[in-house]
Amino acid sequence: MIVLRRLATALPVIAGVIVVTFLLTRALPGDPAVYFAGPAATSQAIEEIRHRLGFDRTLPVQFLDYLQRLAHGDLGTSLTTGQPVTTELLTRLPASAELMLLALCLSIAIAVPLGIAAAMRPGSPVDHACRVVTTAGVSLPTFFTGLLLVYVFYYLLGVAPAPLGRLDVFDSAPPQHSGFYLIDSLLAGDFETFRAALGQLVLPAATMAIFTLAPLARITRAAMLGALGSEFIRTARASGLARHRIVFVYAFRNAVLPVITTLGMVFSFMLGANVLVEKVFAWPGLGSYAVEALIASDYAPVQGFVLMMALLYVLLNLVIDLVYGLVDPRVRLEA
Amino acid sequence: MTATLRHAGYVVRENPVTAFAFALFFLFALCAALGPVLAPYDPFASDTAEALTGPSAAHWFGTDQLGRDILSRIVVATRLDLGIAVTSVALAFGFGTLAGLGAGYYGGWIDGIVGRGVDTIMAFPLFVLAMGIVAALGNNVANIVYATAIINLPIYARLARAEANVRRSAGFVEAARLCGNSEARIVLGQLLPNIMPLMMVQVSLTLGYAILNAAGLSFIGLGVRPPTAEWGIMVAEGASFIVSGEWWVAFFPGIVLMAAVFCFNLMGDGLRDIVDPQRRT
Amino acid sequence: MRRRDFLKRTAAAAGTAATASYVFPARAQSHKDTLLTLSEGGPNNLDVMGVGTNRPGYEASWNTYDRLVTYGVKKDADGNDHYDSAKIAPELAESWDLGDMSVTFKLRKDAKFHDGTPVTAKDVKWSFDRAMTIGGAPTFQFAAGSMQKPEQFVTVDDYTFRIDFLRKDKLTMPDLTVPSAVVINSELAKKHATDKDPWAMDWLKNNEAGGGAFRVEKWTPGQELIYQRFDEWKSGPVPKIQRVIWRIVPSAGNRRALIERGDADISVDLPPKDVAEMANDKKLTVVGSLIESALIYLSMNVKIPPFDNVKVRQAVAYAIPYQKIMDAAMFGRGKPMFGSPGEVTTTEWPQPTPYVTDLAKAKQLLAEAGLPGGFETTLSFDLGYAVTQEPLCVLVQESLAQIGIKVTLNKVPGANWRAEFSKKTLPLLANVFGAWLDFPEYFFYWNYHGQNSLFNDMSYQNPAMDKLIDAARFETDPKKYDEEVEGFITIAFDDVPRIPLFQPWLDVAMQKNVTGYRYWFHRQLDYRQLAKT
Amino acid sequence: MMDTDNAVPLLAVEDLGIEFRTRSGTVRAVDGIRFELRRGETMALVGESGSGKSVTAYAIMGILDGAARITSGTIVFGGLELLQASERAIAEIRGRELAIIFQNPRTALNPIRPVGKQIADILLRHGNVTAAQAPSRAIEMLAKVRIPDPERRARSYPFELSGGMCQRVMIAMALACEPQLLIADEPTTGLDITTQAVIMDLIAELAASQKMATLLITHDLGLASEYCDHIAVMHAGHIVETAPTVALFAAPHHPYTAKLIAATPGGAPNLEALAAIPGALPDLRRVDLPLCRYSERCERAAPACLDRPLPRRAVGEGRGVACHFPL
Repeated sequence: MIVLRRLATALPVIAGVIVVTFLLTRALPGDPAVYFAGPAATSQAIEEIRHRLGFDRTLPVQFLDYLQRLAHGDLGTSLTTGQPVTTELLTRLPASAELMLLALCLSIAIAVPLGIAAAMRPGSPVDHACRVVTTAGVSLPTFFTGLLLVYVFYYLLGVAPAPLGRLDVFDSAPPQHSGFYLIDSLLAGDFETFRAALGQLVLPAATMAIFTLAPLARITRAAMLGALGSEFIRTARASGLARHRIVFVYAFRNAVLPVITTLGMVFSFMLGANVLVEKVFAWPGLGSYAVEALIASDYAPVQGFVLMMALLYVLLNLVIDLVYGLVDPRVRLEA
Repeated sequence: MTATLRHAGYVVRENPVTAFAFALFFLFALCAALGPVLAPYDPFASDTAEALTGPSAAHWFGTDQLGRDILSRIVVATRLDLGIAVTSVALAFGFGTLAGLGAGYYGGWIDGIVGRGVDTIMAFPLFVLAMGIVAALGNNVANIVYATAIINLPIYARLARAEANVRRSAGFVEAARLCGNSEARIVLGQLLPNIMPLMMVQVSLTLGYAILNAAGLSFIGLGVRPPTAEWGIMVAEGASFIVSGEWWVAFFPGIVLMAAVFCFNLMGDGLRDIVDPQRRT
Repeated sequence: MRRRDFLKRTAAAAGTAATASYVFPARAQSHKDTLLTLSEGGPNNLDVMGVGTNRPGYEASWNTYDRLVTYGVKKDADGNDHYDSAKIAPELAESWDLGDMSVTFKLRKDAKFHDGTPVTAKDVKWSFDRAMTIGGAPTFQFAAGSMQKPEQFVTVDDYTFRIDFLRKDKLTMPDLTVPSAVVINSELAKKHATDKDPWAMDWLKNNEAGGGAFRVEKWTPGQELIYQRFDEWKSGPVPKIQRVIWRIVPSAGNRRALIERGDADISVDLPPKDVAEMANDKKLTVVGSLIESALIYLSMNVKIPPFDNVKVRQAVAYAIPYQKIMDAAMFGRGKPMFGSPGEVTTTEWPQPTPYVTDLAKAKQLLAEAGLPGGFETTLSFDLGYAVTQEPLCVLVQESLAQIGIKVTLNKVPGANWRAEFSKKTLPLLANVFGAWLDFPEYFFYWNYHGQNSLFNDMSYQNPAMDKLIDAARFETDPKKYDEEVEGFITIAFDDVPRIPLFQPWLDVAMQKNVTGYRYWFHRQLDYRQLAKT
Repeated sequence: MMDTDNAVPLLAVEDLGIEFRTRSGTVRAVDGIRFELRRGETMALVGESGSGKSVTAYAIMGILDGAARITSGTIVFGGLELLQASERAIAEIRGRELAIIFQNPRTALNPIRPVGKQIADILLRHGNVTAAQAPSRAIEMLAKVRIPDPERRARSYPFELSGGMCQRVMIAMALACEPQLLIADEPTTGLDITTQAVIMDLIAELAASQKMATLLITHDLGLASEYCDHIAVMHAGHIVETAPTVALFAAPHHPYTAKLIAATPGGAPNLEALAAIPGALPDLRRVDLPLCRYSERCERAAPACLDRPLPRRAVGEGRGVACHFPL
């Protein structure tokens, strides 16, 4: 019920997203009709193909047409790979999702303890180090971090595998269940593949994690400072509760709320950085798909990608809202 | 005013990092202002005999594929990179703040429209939206500026809206209203100056993000035209040389790019300490 | 020589990686029968006749489908295999009888498609009819060999197939060797045809229905294509490689690293710089073949002033920094097409122009044209070829600035390039053109003829030129033919609407243990002769 | 009062000084205060906000925030010198022997933890009960502070309870381990008038039944006089006067106390006497703070007040005043 109500509030936003995406891609340069017509086509043939593709109709008609196809999950066909965009996006989604989730876990695993440590001793060297390190992380262009990591760990040290996507060329993907190689390989009991997949994931995930450390560490620090300075912590201290209980059960659980809210921004960062990171690591996910399509002015994938990313983001925000509700009884009861 | 200055002095003294950021900022500002004068070589002059030489006394940061001096190109690129960032943030600031003030002060349908627009922009992962906009509008600097402005707009609109909403019925606004000031005058003359300090903090932070964004766009090929020097595109060009060991082509522009963003972020933090000592985020 | 040091260090790193290799074992050695090839892009369609099939698509089709005939083989100057355009060789057809107005093919009786169905003449007929009917590139390609009507294709019996000629055309037989002339398993294809799609375009796009030496085991568009050898293949000696994994690696740097570290067997689409360095390094076999009938060039649109003035065009031709481009953009991987000492004395195409870098002369010509102060213009190029085109254009820009011509560079992305290009509104552009069929008049027909085809990006129209081209196309007298060809080449050089710069190389890097590489006019890999020792 | 048990005070604060270091200077929030509290006794620390009474309470509890520094003095509780004791030892005492309830009970409770659990946390910490017993003991405590339907309320979150209810929960938490001293820091601030009385009565009643000493921190002299045996008046970090309640009201010796009594509605004979105290607390960051911090507001001030050490004279049984010119 709560889910439905939240979904309803997201509807106008989704509508806005669809309209914006449509307008954006209708304005994309490049004429698919010319491409489809082939190198030796006459202008008449190009017109014919344009008519067949429906590009000669008025904008509102095209929009209705677009909506109709969208309702059937049809996002058009990619020129470069010749496949339906929807299929390709869906087959590539797990690759991006696995990467982003691992990056998120990595980022949280580093940023949250860092933020807590900084909040425990504001103004201390730990605090300053936390601030400088995270700020440096968010200042590094992800594509540069990625290149740097590849250069050092693959070209120079040879400890990382080639930046060639999800698995070594001679490894075959584990039987598909979730589409996440880490999970699928474990399900299949194939530890070799698990290790290989993890090896491929480490560098791109680290690249993304470095970029998203800052917002998480900062909000953790601020929220922890806020929580630690709040009156109920004073009460807890006055009640003689043990320090770890005060920090983790009392302060941290309250501080987690703003951290969850910030995840929205972190996801925005990630979905954007994803494009650049995937390009650097030849990751067969959504981002590299979009970049390749963009370079080729292949507009259907770009449109599909932007739309999918926006929908994904709306969905993630929805999930964040729901998780927030699970943690915070106040929200839960209001809804 | 002197109190603010004294407080600023205290913050800078207390926090050497902020002082460092301000110093770095002046260095970048200098490069932006005097770029071509400071550059040791003509940033566009090719010298194929000297192509792809590593850092040396003659070329501190080495040369690129066409033998152009990388240091000179980096120095000259400062104006463009900062220019893109400053212009786009100025646009975002201007339009975002006005829209936000309007929405917060008047409420009603203005608030509705602004809110819906902002929500829609925020529904996109920002970099992806910027990508889409530049791809759609065309591959040039002006469109990078617009795209960066659009994705930064919601931050200002939301901030301004929230502040205006809170202050709408504050004493000084009521007083101005009783004095017979027009509504627009109240918004611009009373509300705007009051929210300026907070906004300035945001400006510094978004400047850093704007630089990153523009560089990211040029990295994927949505950028400025060759042979223009721009940090992002220089990293992209250098990326292909890393494998053959010519690391300097990508490394130096990347490091400078990072330093610039770093500088703005630290400065934003410093400004926040000055403007809003309570919120220690 | 820091570069050498670095490569040594990488080698050392690869050596020390032995310690680290328990983490990421190098598995390449254990796959003697498997070939791993890398390229920048992958096929978008398994059907060579499909709409908008790209070059990698030709490679997929070339190795999975057979044609009636193919070209023989010869050795090039470096001792590498090179297709022989002078010799037509059997493929599905065991023999043929070339008559005056028809050709009759005898098909192999033992040839089978991958599903075991025997290959018969009706499959050939269906395939060629398909090429005739569906329009677009295949129809056009067949027409180039004067094959324009389905009635020309006759099934005599199951193993005899005849083509009737509309007119005698020396391109008819060569045209049957091109990738488009594939023979499709018609029974299989028809099962997947629908009323709306009688030629099974949709199905064949993602599924292969051939009888070639390899069959498609798995295709992940944009990522990889895995082939398995077809052991029943009869149209030639059974390939030595059992399995081919073709990986799409968009980043040139990664392709280079993979081949240098021994993770891949063959890498194509390498930037000239990498090729030059790897060739120097001698750790890999680097085969570079000049691409026939191909040119990297600058075109000036003669309909757009001031390029309507021949003196301006000549001035530009004299202001090109040819050698600099050769060094910094091409890294020597191209054959210079400038600085010929004298008159046109050969029909060889492409051949060098008389132009050299001479800024004084360029300035003088510009002054004679009434533009002593120069002018402003835009130089456009395709982002897809940016690796060489961008430095090339930057150097041209710099050099033209010295004679007062202010050039703005315009980087046009991929598919957009074709649209921009076809509008013929670009005043100055850099581009590459390569023809499948290696005849000067064929090249000129598409590029310089007043019919103003898509590839005549100069919008050049000259009746004298047209007359010579048209005459040469159907000329039977060799002497006259030479005169005609030399004639139109001379005009092209004097009028210089297009400035030839280089004839590009087709470069392929492979491990030392890979043998049997053969250059083909379509510039794609042929796996059938490849072997790993 | 002659009971041998009471010969040694339960709590003795001696010469306590507390400073806060801030960006704009050092605030000398508490300066040389002393007072004693015996078992079962109730005492009020009364003063304007900012006078240092809450800071004193926090110092006793050992929960001053990081910016605070204790510059002098001792706090002896039940024979233990709290300022010298280990953090461990103090943590043992806090919540068990020594408890506090705060103003604004709603924010003083953890907003996302059911109140029953918050009580149980304390019970568990101080080892009186097992994990299995804790919930029912918490419910018992809720019943003890007269919360209706305690089983259900134990599962409630603070935002679901009224302010009065929350303060009852606070009291239940404070009294869970039957402490010897309860500090009530403005316990009725933020509650409506009727609830205020109910809460104060509840505290008084439970304190009496448990023979617990109570230190009431309040700005409300009327409230203090109603519930406490003794009153200590604080001004700008100094205790200016201590006295038994009745004696204090009968004859205030410090000019500030007199003004305070005059400003308290219940104690004032008529409305005209309900005079506000002129001036404000001095800025405690000042370097040139006069030795008598009231001197700048005082009608009786003389030059001596500025630079002569404040006398702390005893003026009767359990009475003291810090003034050169007492009334």
